[in-house]
Amino acid sequence: MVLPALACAAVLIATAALALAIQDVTRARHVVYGMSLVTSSALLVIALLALLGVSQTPSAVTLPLGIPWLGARFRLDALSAFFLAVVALGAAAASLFAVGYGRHEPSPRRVLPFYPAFLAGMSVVVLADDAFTFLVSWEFMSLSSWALVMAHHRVPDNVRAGYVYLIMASFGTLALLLMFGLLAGPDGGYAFADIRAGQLSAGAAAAVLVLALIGAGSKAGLVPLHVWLPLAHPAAPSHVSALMSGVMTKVAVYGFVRIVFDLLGTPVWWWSMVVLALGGITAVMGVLYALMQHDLKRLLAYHTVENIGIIFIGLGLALAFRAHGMALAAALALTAALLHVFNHSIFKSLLFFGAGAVLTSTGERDMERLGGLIHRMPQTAFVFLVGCAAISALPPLNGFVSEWLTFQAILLSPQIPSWGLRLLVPAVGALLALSAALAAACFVKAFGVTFLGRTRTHAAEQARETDRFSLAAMFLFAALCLVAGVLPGFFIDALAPVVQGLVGARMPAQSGVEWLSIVPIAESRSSYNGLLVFLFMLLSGALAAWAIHRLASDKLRRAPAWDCGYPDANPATQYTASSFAQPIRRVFGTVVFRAREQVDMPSPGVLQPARFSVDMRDLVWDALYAPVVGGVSFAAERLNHLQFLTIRQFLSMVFAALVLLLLVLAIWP
Amino acid sequence: MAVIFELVVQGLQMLLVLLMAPLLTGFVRKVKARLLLRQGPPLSQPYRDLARLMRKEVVLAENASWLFRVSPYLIFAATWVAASLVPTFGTRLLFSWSADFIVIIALLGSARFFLALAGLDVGTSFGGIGSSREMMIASLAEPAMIMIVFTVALVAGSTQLSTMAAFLVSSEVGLRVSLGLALFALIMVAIAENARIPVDNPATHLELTMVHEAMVLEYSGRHLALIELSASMKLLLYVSLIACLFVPWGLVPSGGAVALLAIGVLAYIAKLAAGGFLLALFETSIAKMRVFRVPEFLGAALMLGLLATLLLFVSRSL
Amino acid sequence: MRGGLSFDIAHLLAGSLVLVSFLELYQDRLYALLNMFALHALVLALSVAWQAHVQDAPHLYVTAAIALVFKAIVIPVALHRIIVRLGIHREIEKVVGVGPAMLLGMGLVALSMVVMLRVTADADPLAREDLAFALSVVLLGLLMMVTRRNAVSQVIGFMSLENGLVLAATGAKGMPLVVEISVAFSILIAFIVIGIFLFRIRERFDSVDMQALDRFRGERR
Amino acid sequence: MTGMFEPVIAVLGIPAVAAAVLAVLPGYRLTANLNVVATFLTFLAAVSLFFGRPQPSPYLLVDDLNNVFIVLTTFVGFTTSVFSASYIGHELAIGRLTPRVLRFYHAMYQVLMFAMNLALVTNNIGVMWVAIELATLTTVLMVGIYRTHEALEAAWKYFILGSVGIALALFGTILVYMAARPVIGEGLDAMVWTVLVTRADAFDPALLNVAFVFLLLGYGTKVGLAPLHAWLPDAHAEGPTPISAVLSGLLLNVALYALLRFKMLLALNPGALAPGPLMVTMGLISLVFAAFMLYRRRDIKRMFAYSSIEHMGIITFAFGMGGPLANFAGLLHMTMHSLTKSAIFFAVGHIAQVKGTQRIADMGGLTATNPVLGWGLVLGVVAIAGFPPLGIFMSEFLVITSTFARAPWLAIALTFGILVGVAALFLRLNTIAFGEPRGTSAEAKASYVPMFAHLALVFVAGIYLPPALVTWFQNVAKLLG
Repeated sequence: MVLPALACAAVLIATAALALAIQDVTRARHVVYGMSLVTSSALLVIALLALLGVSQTPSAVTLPLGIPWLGARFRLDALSAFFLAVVALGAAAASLFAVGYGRHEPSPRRVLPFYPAFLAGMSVVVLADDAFTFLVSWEFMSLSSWALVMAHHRVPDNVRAGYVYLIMASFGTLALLLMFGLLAGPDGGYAFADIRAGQLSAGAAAAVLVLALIGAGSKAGLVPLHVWLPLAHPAAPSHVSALMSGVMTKVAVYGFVRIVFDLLGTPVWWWSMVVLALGGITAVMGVLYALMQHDLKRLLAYHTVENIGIIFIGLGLALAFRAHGMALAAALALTAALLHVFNHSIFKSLLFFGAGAVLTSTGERDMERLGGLIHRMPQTAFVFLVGCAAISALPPLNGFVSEWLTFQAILLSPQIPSWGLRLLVPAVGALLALSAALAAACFVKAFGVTFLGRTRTHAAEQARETDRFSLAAMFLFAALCLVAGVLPGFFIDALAPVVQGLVGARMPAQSGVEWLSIVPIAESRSSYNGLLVFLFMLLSGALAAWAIHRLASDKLRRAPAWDCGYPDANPATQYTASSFAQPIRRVFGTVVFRAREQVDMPSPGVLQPARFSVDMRDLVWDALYAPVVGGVSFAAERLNHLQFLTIRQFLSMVFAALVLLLLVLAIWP
Repeated sequence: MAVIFELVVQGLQMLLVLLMAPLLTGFVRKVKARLLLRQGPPLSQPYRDLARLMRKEVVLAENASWLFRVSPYLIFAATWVAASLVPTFGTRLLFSWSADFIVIIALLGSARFFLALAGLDVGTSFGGIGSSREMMIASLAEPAMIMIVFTVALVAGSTQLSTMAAFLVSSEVGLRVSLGLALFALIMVAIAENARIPVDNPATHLELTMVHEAMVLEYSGRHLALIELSASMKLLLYVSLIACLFVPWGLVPSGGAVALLAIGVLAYIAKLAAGGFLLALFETSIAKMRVFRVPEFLGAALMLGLLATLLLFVSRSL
Repeated sequence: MRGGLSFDIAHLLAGSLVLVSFLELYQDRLYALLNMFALHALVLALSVAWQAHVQDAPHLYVTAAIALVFKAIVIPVALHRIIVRLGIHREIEKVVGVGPAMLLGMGLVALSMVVMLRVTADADPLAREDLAFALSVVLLGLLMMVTRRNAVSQVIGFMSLENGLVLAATGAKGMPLVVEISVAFSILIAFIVIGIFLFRIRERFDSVDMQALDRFRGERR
Repeated sequence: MTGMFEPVIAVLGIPAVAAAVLAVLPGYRLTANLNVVATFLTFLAAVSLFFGRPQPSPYLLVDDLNNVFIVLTTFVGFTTSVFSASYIGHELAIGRLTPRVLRFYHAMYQVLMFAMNLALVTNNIGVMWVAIELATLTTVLMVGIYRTHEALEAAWKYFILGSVGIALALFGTILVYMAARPVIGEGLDAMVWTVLVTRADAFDPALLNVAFVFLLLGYGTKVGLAPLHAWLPDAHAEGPTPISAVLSGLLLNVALYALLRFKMLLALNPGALAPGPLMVTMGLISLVFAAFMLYRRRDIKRMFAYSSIEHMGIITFAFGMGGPLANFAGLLHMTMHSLTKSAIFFAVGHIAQVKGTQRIADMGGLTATNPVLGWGLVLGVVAIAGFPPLGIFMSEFLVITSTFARAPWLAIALTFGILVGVAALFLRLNTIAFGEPRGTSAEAKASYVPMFAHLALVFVAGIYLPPALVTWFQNVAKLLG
């Protein structure tokens, strides 16, 4: 099973090479995206076969690559299969989208070679079975995505984004390097099998956890390691943004799960506290950042941060339950987290596709300059709306299911003996609920300001519906959002082997439950039936429509907007993104962002416009990153003087070194 | 037999909420008027309003999109489904297992989501005011609701409303601090969610103070009718929610006889009347607060809910 | 190995080499410094010759000769010429005053003694003491390069450092010819290259003062 | 003996002869090609050393350890000569070099090759010292070859610091002899590796310690370890680029090789102080120092010179840590660094010719104006920054992981230094390779073959190391202990 997957990765690499070879850009585009589409679909099939297939025994292979005396080891177990499926699905859709989207790419030469390489990197990460292969593919993934972020390098912001991204990426990788050094021990047992066999002291295990949080967390976008994400994801071409936000962050989650749940053995209870706290903070901070944005793609990127937080809350709960031997509850929490991984990869990719479509048809990413697109791009608007509803966790779509499961998991936590967790978990639950509600607000803003209302600029006037490939990709994912929402049972059952392998238990089989509803623990406790809810809503809506149109009037007249008597023709009087967020900014922003509003209103009779300005600070950057930057440049400035000494002074440095060493010898015992 | 019974109960319930909702609204108005020593409209007024609106033609703003026209039906559907899954006079609803407390909250959330979008659709400033404030209120009200769910669910050991109600009917609950806090929080949320004084004023059209009315400003005819109907269903939902969780007595247990059914219905109507009266009393005895006091109000609700949950996490007996 | 006398003479010469190094360190006029260096080379030549006699290793006489001819005569003369031709002003700009320099020198000698006396005694004492002296000469030469601003005096410092090496090499009994040749050879090259450089530098600069060179440090600020 | 026909003789002989010939031959094309041919033959001879090694004689020795270095040196020497052919052509065209100087240049190039090979294959510490000496002096002359103020100043600095280093190294060598003499007896044997190694345990430890201090500082100056590094950046920046490539790629290694030999000697002596900690300390200092120095650089060649210091620091660190993994990593890192850094300098040379300057500020958007050159540089920097799938990542992986289990804090310091360095490199790379094009850009008529050949090797090595090479390196690692 693993060999064909590797073959697909090899094909992708070959495609990258091909992209360099083919001169004619158009053909290159068709070849690259076509090949990527086919290959990733093949990967998807392989992954699904491995996940649902008859044989649950993982298949492994060792190639004579990498560390010579170790070889490059690959293994496809349930966990890898699930994440491989996520990667492949996202990749397939992105490739399909890009077949149309790529036509608008200003600098295809900088995208085409790296795109398949990026896909290959991501799919090999989840297959790697030794530290070296894992890190190589991990960093290869970062590197190729970096190249894609730098695709539009003439925009200074993108260059900066790429820079921050690369530094954070290598920072994370170095953390993982240290971590594997700890796991592998001095004589280098780098194979995951050896690591599993090995035993770690409590301190070492804790260090591993922290390093894993830094390494995987920085890639996934955990606050406060998230700073690169909202810069880099929007900078890339949209189909790549979709992959980075929807898929690459999931690969990072895979890394964390693989290390902490699989390699590290049984957890200690306080680990989960760290993970939970980080997850909660990340969720709320992410969505608050998002609310303050008016760049559509950046808003989406910040929402990725939020969802990563939700996923880590699930993982933290799973750790907590596992630490106390509550296998069933752990299974529930882990399932919730993994299901959310899948769901988020779907609707986040969908939303980025939509943003890409808007970007290509208007050339705008700034919501303040858009509006009214629902009239010009109705289909895009529709699928984007589905995505918004899904990510806002509205039933009967898929985003709700995973959040519901997470809540159910939280409700199991009072049985946990340790007090710290008992106090932390409800607080995290509150944070989760808060972030969900804020997410809804944020996406009302995103959709409302971008697609509804009146067009604000000429660019928005010119918008046209996007091409059919992009639409196909988007509709595919929109449909998936609905299917995963109304029939979650199948997906939960599909996750059973993964969860079984990690925490030694699984949720009750959902396929047995009548009416296709899902039951976390027992029906008496709680159950949810997306299908029925969906049908009811459909039914009652249709009923109402039928009744009204049949029994009452169905007459309709178009007229100017009423607007309480004083309509204003100027679109500028509409609510903008920032004005929409103003109430929430007043509530949370003053604390979280030190948001300061000031208004200078000219006194009556003075003919000059009133000014309103908001000033917000990113406290995370100010507190953590600015000092580091300052420190480094200070040290660099100081040391730089050593470049400008006279030869004599250099000689005296040599002389000093000599005397010093001789002194050492003199006092050597 | 039981299934038939439950089916009947379910069907009855769906009709009941649909029909009772305007009545409750009318009742509250009437009581308020009386408390203000006014005559007040007859109880049937809301029905008349709805009927009139239904018959009128829809006047649609020029740049209103398809979303604007679909939203009322979505809102209505979501609210109706939610309302018909809350035990009103009988615990044993046929489909109660298909959606638990959290789902009901989420359904109301989706209704709000589309209402807010509709508010933005025409692109007027008032619509914007309405939806942005609505979402701000919701962003605090929803977590508060979730905290309340946690509290009750931890006591009852389930998030199924009917199971909760059944459990709370049973005697072994006793008086609990946490439940008290939850009740208080729930009432605050209910007031906010239904755009009642002091959070919002359903009767006003004083632009700068209104939230819900500002969102529906552009609606007319049947659309407006649907939205008004869903609004009053929402009010009914919250009242019956409070009723079934905190005054569950008289609820018909599963497999009850027809006689019990009658009792249940009567009890329910009594509860509604009491709830409506109290609401009216409260509204007449308090002034509307500024919009930016609302977060503090709801923040308090959230804190109460969190406190209740924490108490339960600390000790199951509180 | 022979009796005390030879030992003492070797000692005396090596010691006086250190002394002359101190004298070099003391000078503040270029010409005087040149003379001192000549003396330094002379003493070196003597001690090497004595070593040759003691170890009856004739090839060491060659080294002595090299030292005498090149270092004691040719180089001082050449440098004298250069100074005249380039009109380098005569006094030596010091970084550290004479007094402190002397103290530092003392410290260095002490250090080299300590380091060398840690060597176990079974290595023959002659070699040991010789090494101690050689090390001090080396260190003093280095000290001179570090504390003098003037290029000529730095070159001289460098060469007295090499003298220290030669002293050590000849002290090492029966060390193959390889080393002497390489030493001489290196000094030769060193001198030639220095010459070339001084020449080129005259083309480019007006003086060989390091400060002038430093104006053309790699990256200007 | 049949030594006359030994390949090792060829390794020394060919450059010597070539030097003599090139010193007299006029004409650019002829001499350049001759230069290439000679270095290629030398390389072949070096490769043939795999198959037939001479018995260790008092003067010549070929074992696994120096075989690595010889092959590497001759190979990079060869590719650099290919690069130099096209580079020098341009320099002649724009008149920075005259034909007379060119003769001198080619002769010196061969002399340098000869000196380095000699230093590597000799079995005698005295001869090794002489050879490194010779290499230094030749490079001094070549650094000064442009005769600009900066070039002369750089050469002068290099010369002064270099000769002090030489002197210290000689003193150390003498001390080693002194230490060996009582045990081995007077005469040649006391300077012969193969003999020294067998008896090292009996040497006087105190004497060995002093010796190692001097050798560390002496040869360390050549390796470019901070704080002895001062000559290195200027020498790289002001000399002709091929020489920068050879300096970074080879000469530093040769000096390091000498250091390693003496380290082995010390390691064999129980009483002597452990050389490891000293090397680790100096390595770390160099790494961190150079990493910070990278930030304020405005001259592209000087910047990469500092990155050479950084990597020499890492290599010294690895060898200082010792143990099979770290030593293996050190060797690998050294090889990869030589290839990568010379490739980078090839790219930089062409860039400087295209842009007509070495100031980073005057370059920009290179990937847009000269894609091949620009992406070549990007690839090189990515490689030197230690990103997979390129070779340096593997060595850094091995160094860090193997260190962290033994000495966590050292590993953390190491990673810190590396990170700081990476950040600096990419900060500059962004200005050079990306953004709006800046500065002039003439067309580059250069041979990209050497650059991409090196990068291809590095790439392959990052993914796949042939077993033969691995076992060979592992033997060497064992040898180093």
